Amino acid sequence: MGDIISIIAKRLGLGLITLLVISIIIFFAVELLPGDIAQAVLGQGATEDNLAALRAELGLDRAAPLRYLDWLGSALTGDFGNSLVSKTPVAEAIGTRFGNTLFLATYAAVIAVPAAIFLGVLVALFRNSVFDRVANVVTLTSISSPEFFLGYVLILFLAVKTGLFPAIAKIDDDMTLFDKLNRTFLPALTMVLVVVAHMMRMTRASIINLLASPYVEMARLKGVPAWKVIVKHTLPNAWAPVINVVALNLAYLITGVVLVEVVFVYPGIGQLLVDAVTKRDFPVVQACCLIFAATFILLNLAADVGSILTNPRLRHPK
Amino acid sequence: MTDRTKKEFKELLTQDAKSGKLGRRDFMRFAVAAGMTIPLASGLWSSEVAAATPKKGGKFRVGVHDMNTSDSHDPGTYQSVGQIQIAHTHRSYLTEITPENGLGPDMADSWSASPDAKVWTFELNKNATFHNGKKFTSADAIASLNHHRGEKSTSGGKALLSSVSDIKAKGDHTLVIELNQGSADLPWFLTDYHLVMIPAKADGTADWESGTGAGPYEITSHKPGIGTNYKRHGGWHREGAYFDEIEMVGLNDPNARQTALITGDVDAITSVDLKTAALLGRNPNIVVENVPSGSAITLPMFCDVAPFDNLDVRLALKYAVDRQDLVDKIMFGTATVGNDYHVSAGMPYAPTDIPQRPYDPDKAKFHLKKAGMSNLEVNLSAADSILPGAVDMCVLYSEHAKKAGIKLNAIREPNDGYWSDVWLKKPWCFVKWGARPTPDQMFTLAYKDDAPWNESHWQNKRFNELLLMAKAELDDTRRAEQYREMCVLASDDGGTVIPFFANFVYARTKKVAHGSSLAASWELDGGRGYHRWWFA
Amino acid sequence: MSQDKTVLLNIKNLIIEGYSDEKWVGIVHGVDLKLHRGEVMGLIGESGAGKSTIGLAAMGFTKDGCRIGEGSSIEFDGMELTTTPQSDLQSLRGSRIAYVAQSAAASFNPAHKLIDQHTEAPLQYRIQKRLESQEDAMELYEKLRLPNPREIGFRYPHQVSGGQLQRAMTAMAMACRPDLIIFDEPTTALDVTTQIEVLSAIRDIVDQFNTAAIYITHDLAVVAQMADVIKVLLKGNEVEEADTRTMLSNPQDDYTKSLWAVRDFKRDQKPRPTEGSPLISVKNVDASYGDTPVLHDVSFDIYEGMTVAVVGESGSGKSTVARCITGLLPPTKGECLFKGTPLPPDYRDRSKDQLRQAQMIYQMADTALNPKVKISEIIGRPAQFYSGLTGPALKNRVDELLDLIELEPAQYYNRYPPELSGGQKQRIGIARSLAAEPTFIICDEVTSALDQLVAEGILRLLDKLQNELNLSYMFITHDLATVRSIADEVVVMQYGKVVEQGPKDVMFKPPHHAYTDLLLSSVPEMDPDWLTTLLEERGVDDIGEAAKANKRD
Amino acid sequence: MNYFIIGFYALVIGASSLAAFYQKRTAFILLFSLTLVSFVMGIVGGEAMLWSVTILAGLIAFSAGVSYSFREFLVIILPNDMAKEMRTAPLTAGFGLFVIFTYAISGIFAPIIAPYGEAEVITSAFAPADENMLLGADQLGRDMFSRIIYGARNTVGLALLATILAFLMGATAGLYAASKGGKLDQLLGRIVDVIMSIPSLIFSLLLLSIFGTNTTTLIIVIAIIYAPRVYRLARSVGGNVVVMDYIEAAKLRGEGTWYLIRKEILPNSTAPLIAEFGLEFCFVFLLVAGLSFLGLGIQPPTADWGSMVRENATLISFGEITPLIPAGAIALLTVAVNFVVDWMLDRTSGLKE
Repeated sequence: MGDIISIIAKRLGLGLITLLVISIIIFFAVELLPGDIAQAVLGQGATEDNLAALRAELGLDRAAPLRYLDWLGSALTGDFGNSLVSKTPVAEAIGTRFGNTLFLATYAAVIAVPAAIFLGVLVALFRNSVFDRVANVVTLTSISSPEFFLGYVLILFLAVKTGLFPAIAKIDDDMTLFDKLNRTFLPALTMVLVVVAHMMRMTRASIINLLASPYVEMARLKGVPAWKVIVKHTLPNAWAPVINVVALNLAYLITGVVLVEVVFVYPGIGQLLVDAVTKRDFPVVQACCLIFAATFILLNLAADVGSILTNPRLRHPK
Repeated sequence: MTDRTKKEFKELLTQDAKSGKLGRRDFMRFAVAAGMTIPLASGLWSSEVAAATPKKGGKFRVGVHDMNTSDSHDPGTYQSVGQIQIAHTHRSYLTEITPENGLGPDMADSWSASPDAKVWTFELNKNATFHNGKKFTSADAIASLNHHRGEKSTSGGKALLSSVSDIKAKGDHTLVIELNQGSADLPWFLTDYHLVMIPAKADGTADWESGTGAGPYEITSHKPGIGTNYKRHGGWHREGAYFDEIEMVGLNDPNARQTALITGDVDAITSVDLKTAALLGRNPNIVVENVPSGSAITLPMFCDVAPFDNLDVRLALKYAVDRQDLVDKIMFGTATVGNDYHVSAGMPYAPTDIPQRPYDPDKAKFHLKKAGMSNLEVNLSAADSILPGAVDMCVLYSEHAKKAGIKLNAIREPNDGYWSDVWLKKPWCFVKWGARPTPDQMFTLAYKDDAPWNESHWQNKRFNELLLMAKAELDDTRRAEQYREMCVLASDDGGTVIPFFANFVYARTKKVAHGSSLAASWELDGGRGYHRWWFA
Repeated sequence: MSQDKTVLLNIKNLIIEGYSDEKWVGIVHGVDLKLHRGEVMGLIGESGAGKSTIGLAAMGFTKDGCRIGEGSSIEFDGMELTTTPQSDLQSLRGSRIAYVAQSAAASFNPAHKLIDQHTEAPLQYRIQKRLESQEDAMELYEKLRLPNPREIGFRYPHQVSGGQLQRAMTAMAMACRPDLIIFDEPTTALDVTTQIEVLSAIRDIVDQFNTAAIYITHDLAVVAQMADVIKVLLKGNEVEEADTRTMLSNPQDDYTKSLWAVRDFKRDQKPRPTEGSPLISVKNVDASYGDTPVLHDVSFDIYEGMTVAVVGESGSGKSTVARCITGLLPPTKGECLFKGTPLPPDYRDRSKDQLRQAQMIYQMADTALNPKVKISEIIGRPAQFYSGLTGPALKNRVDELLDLIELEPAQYYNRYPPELSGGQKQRIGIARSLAAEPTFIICDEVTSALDQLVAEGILRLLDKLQNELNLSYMFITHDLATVRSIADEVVVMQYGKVVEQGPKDVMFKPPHHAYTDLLLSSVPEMDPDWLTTLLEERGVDDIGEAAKANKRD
Repeated sequence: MNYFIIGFYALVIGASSLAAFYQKRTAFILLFSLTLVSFVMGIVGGEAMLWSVTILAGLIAFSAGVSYSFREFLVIILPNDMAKEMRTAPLTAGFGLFVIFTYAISGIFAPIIAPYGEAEVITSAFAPADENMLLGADQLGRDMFSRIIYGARNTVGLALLATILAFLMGATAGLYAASKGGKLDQLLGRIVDVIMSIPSLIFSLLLLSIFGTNTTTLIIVIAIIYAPRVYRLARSVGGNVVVMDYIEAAKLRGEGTWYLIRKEILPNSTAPLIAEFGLEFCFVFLLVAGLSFLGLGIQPPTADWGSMVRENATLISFGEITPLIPAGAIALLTVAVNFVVDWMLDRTSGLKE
């Protein structure tokens, strides 16, 4: 176990460096964007006069590296600054929205992960049958449809035509959990459709990959029934790649859902980030990107730890 | 027309008018066209249609587009449609544009000007209060207007008040505005969405942070980019504000707005996707409002940059566009053809007798030949964020221009940063202007030789002389003539192609009712549907 | 013997076909097999003889892509397996017919404890309750002389050594007390000293429960110890069948005789040249993988034209020495000399000529040849790389090399490695190293993956080449038979140290170092009584000791 | 009950009985479940539902037929050894090849096949299909069919180029890192971590806003975003190959890194890389579509399936199928590509055993 802890510590250290590098990249990317925040805020109504005034007010007249160092200094003390546009603290702007994003991601993940693994096992069991082929075509189709399109189709059938679920996934803090789940069902389902296929295919592939191993043949020769061969003898050894794909998809559920948010008007963090980029609101862009990157890094780390924990060789050293 | 069909037509008309599909003006026109006498029609209007009197109550839910997470309550930063809708709901202005597109009182009861139109006196409404109970006084008005003035102001409304030299209080409820240059249009200017009235702080600055206003509704919760909730302001100084509560939901995706309206999640939406407006209108529970506006699409060419410095090239390009086709295809008929001068039919002093420039490829060819540029190739920049279909419009324009032998390349610019990198930078680009109440304001902003936003770099001496003369002219007839001449100049010499004026296309469910006409200044009855409309 | 007992398994005219190149190709062509209760039959043959396929067919099982042909009959205890539905066949497996695979390490599921895998079949067939079954497992472990029989079952496969795993697998096969066990080369992957323990354990338990068994192997000496009856197979056909002693003493068929004769190849031992420095000299080399030391103070010399065999069991460090010489693993201490000059420790620092002088031939020809490159290019590349040959000159050189290794140039020039047999691949590997025109070749277990006849051919070829080209060989091997036939000098290694070294004739004569003795005595001999005698000599308890000595973890 | 319904059930039941009689297990299960499903469908949805079942079954049968004949066609025209491969290909692969072939033809010969120009406005907006326009008109009155054809050229071309570029960069770097190891490997790994940690949509949004949206930048930006994924795969596949003895042999021979990658590692890493290519190809499509959703895509009036879906997406709420056509075109191609990839994978992994 000591090994795992030292691995985690090392990876977290690397993660911090990665975050630092990302913050530099994001800062200068935002700097490089044509136009600046003053122009973005004032838009068509900008004149040389009020542009200069706003720039002075926001401190944009100082050199970029200095501004970055300022930001970094306060970020290290836990203060991510104020939004340049709304002047409210970044943490405030992001807090509830990130909570919402996490809620939706969890919702989708709770449905998608078990479903994907179950289906993956099923198609591995009935490999090369009609069922497998159909699942293959369906999942490929769902992978290859743009997610906003999937969203629109779901809205058409489940909201407009039948009225089963609300089309607008606007949630409030004072809603009950059931209300929230009902309201966010369609965006969650869209995301489920987007991620299930990938995870399911990976589960199937890793299982089938192991079917040629001698211990699987041994299990068959012991008279173990086909489903048990898959569930008991193959799946436990197939976890590592599956966990990695699951982690990748979980990261996607959190970081890649801008389009779903737009389609279902869900108050998540993705929309905030796109708005912030448009307005060149650097502190918000930076904070969002770092949250996303940290999510990605942590999930990857979790996946690696998961692979270690599911590997008996590493879990039970000699 | 037989009597029977007449009768049916009358019923049909009344039906439409009652449901709000027809305004009073249209009703009268159709009625007279159907053979009714004017008094009869007028009587019918008041007896049948106007009888639908407003009722109080209910929660009005509106899906609004262009709501951003960065939207703040600072009136200096007002820019997005969402902000403008919010501003008109929780704040008030000194003057307003009436549903009939006239000028009306809001927080100012009445106003008068000195003969040179340099000194204006406004009598403020004595009953007006802010949401926190504070009485509205001239000090508040001064603080509110000064918020946009001065060296350090970052306000988008700064230019509007650039000619104001001083604002003084004469007692608690009288406001005196002095201009360094006569302007007959000042009361119109004051309807501009930036110029909201906000309470003054002790130090004389405006307290915009609290979100307190003197508007018909008071904010109960505000989540930028997500939505805002309101309750009725009990001490509002005017008639109206029929709804008990208002909920504005940010619905930026056109499909989401439409779906929300169909499924009944909201009662009204802004900006219907034009492609599907007709399909949406087929829904028996939904009314699509199609209101002509003063919002113009302009395609300004830099008159000092080749090839646009050649008048014949400009004219060729003006003849090479089939405006009606653009209106039909891009706006799905929800627009009014433009004639290359920036005064819409709904504006005061709009000229009516200037002949419409036709789509005439031969004439365009003739002008090109004259200019010696038979193989003209030009780039036209656009982005869909300016107007959905903007890029398509340029593509269509290029198809039209092809017939005149012009190679017009439609360039899709990034949505992001369009105003800072394309507008006023690229020699020919796509621009959308919000409605301005008077020709003077529009011309001063974007056509005056030294205006910072003179987007076509157009320098016409006569035009600028006329502009100055008309500004302080208090005699309407003379003013109208001056504006007519300016329009002709803009059309025949100017660098701006104005293919059409966009209509406001928004929708409501049949549960919502409104008066006989709708203001053309902003969506949802000039942004004032919240207090003008009611649940039937 | 045991002719009076009832017939348990009766296979008649067994035909098995595999699908390849769009048609069904025969693998086994009508083999008959009759096995009585309690009888052990040895199936022997080279790779491709179909012995494993027949073993699996006895369970009514064929590998994916294979099928049992028309007209075959497999009758197990009165039940015709070819027409039995799959579900019934399945319930036969594990309960009445059990299987012991070649590699226990790969055939135990790494994710489950040994005992959970053991109890799987009894629980599946509801023969025993979990605790009962576990108790039974422990008893079997004890019978099979596994250390700590009450605890070892609760370990995961990777925590247990290879020999122990093989015994645990035998225990697992016994779990339901089957009537028949198929042993598919159960000791092939083991070191000789471990092999003895496993063999004796298997023999005892089969005797004890009077279980019938089919014992599949390519090793005659092993089968001689285990089987009552031996059947010899060649390319899917039966060659002959007889009881063990008859078969050993009096083989009928020429093929069988040739199998028996294999071990005859022996060449004369060359003496060390009296003058000149050694070609390669390993001096006081220490080496380690990361922080784990592997070699301790290893020294030996290889003279021109001579063959030095480095012998040891797995983990003795013999391959690591080769890595030090080639520069893949720079030694932590000591150095390697070539004709008296020190070689740079890292191969990246060596000159092209230094690299050219020392070549290597690998054990697994499969991984040693790039499957996606043509033979002509595999052989041609070193010639092109070192000698700069191109065009027709290159082609001539490749032809010459193919001639040298006794393959027809025109036929092999444009083929790819996967299309060749194991022996042919190994020859290509030899040709590749010859293409560099080296003086010294490291042969890393070059024959251990090959059938005996093929291996013999390779050894003869290497010997011929040595004589023609005056090459020096370093032979890394665990197989003492190979050492006997080809080596001039022997270096015995254990735990990363050189235990003993000297000329071959000296080394193979007593007195030996204790470890050398253990190694030598553990090599199975063709005598059916060899195992019994050896065990008596050592005493059963000594086997446990030997097991401990071998277990390094 | 009318003749159609009677005929329908008679046909399915008869066919299943025949299959059962001739002991065709799979065929029987398929037909019999179709029978059962049709009963349920018939009860729930009435005759209309049965028609759709018939049409669907007909479509599947038709595509199976097309795939079969296309495969046989390929067997005939291809040289001997390739024909041998083809004959063993499953029908799905035949279908995939057929679709790819069709797309390639329509992409290459778009100007000849398409009845109208891709930007040519010929009628009013959303005009319904008629004998001149197979699929009706789009929002500007351009021929939908012509735009789909041109879209094959533009979208597939762009996605293909971007994917190829991503693979060139990612695979080269990955295999290089695998063969070199050490510090460089670590450094590249870190860089890849950084790029992958930034959400792709946001990253492309930033990059495209900075460098502008023309086709070249679009391709480069997409390639940069997808290269890290390819890198990871190539690195791990390469990692498995470099431990092989033949790599050791080549290293000991003194071969340079470039030779190792090109001659020894790459040929043995192609199978998983090709499989990844199929999937990445889909993802590139989706990213392009997502980007045009945010207003950064291919320049108009160039027809591009992603933008076409986007432009017409709102119509779907009214049950119009216009946006389904380009979306279907995307889905069909990705499914086809993956069918072929699956087949290739089966084939290469089969060879190994």
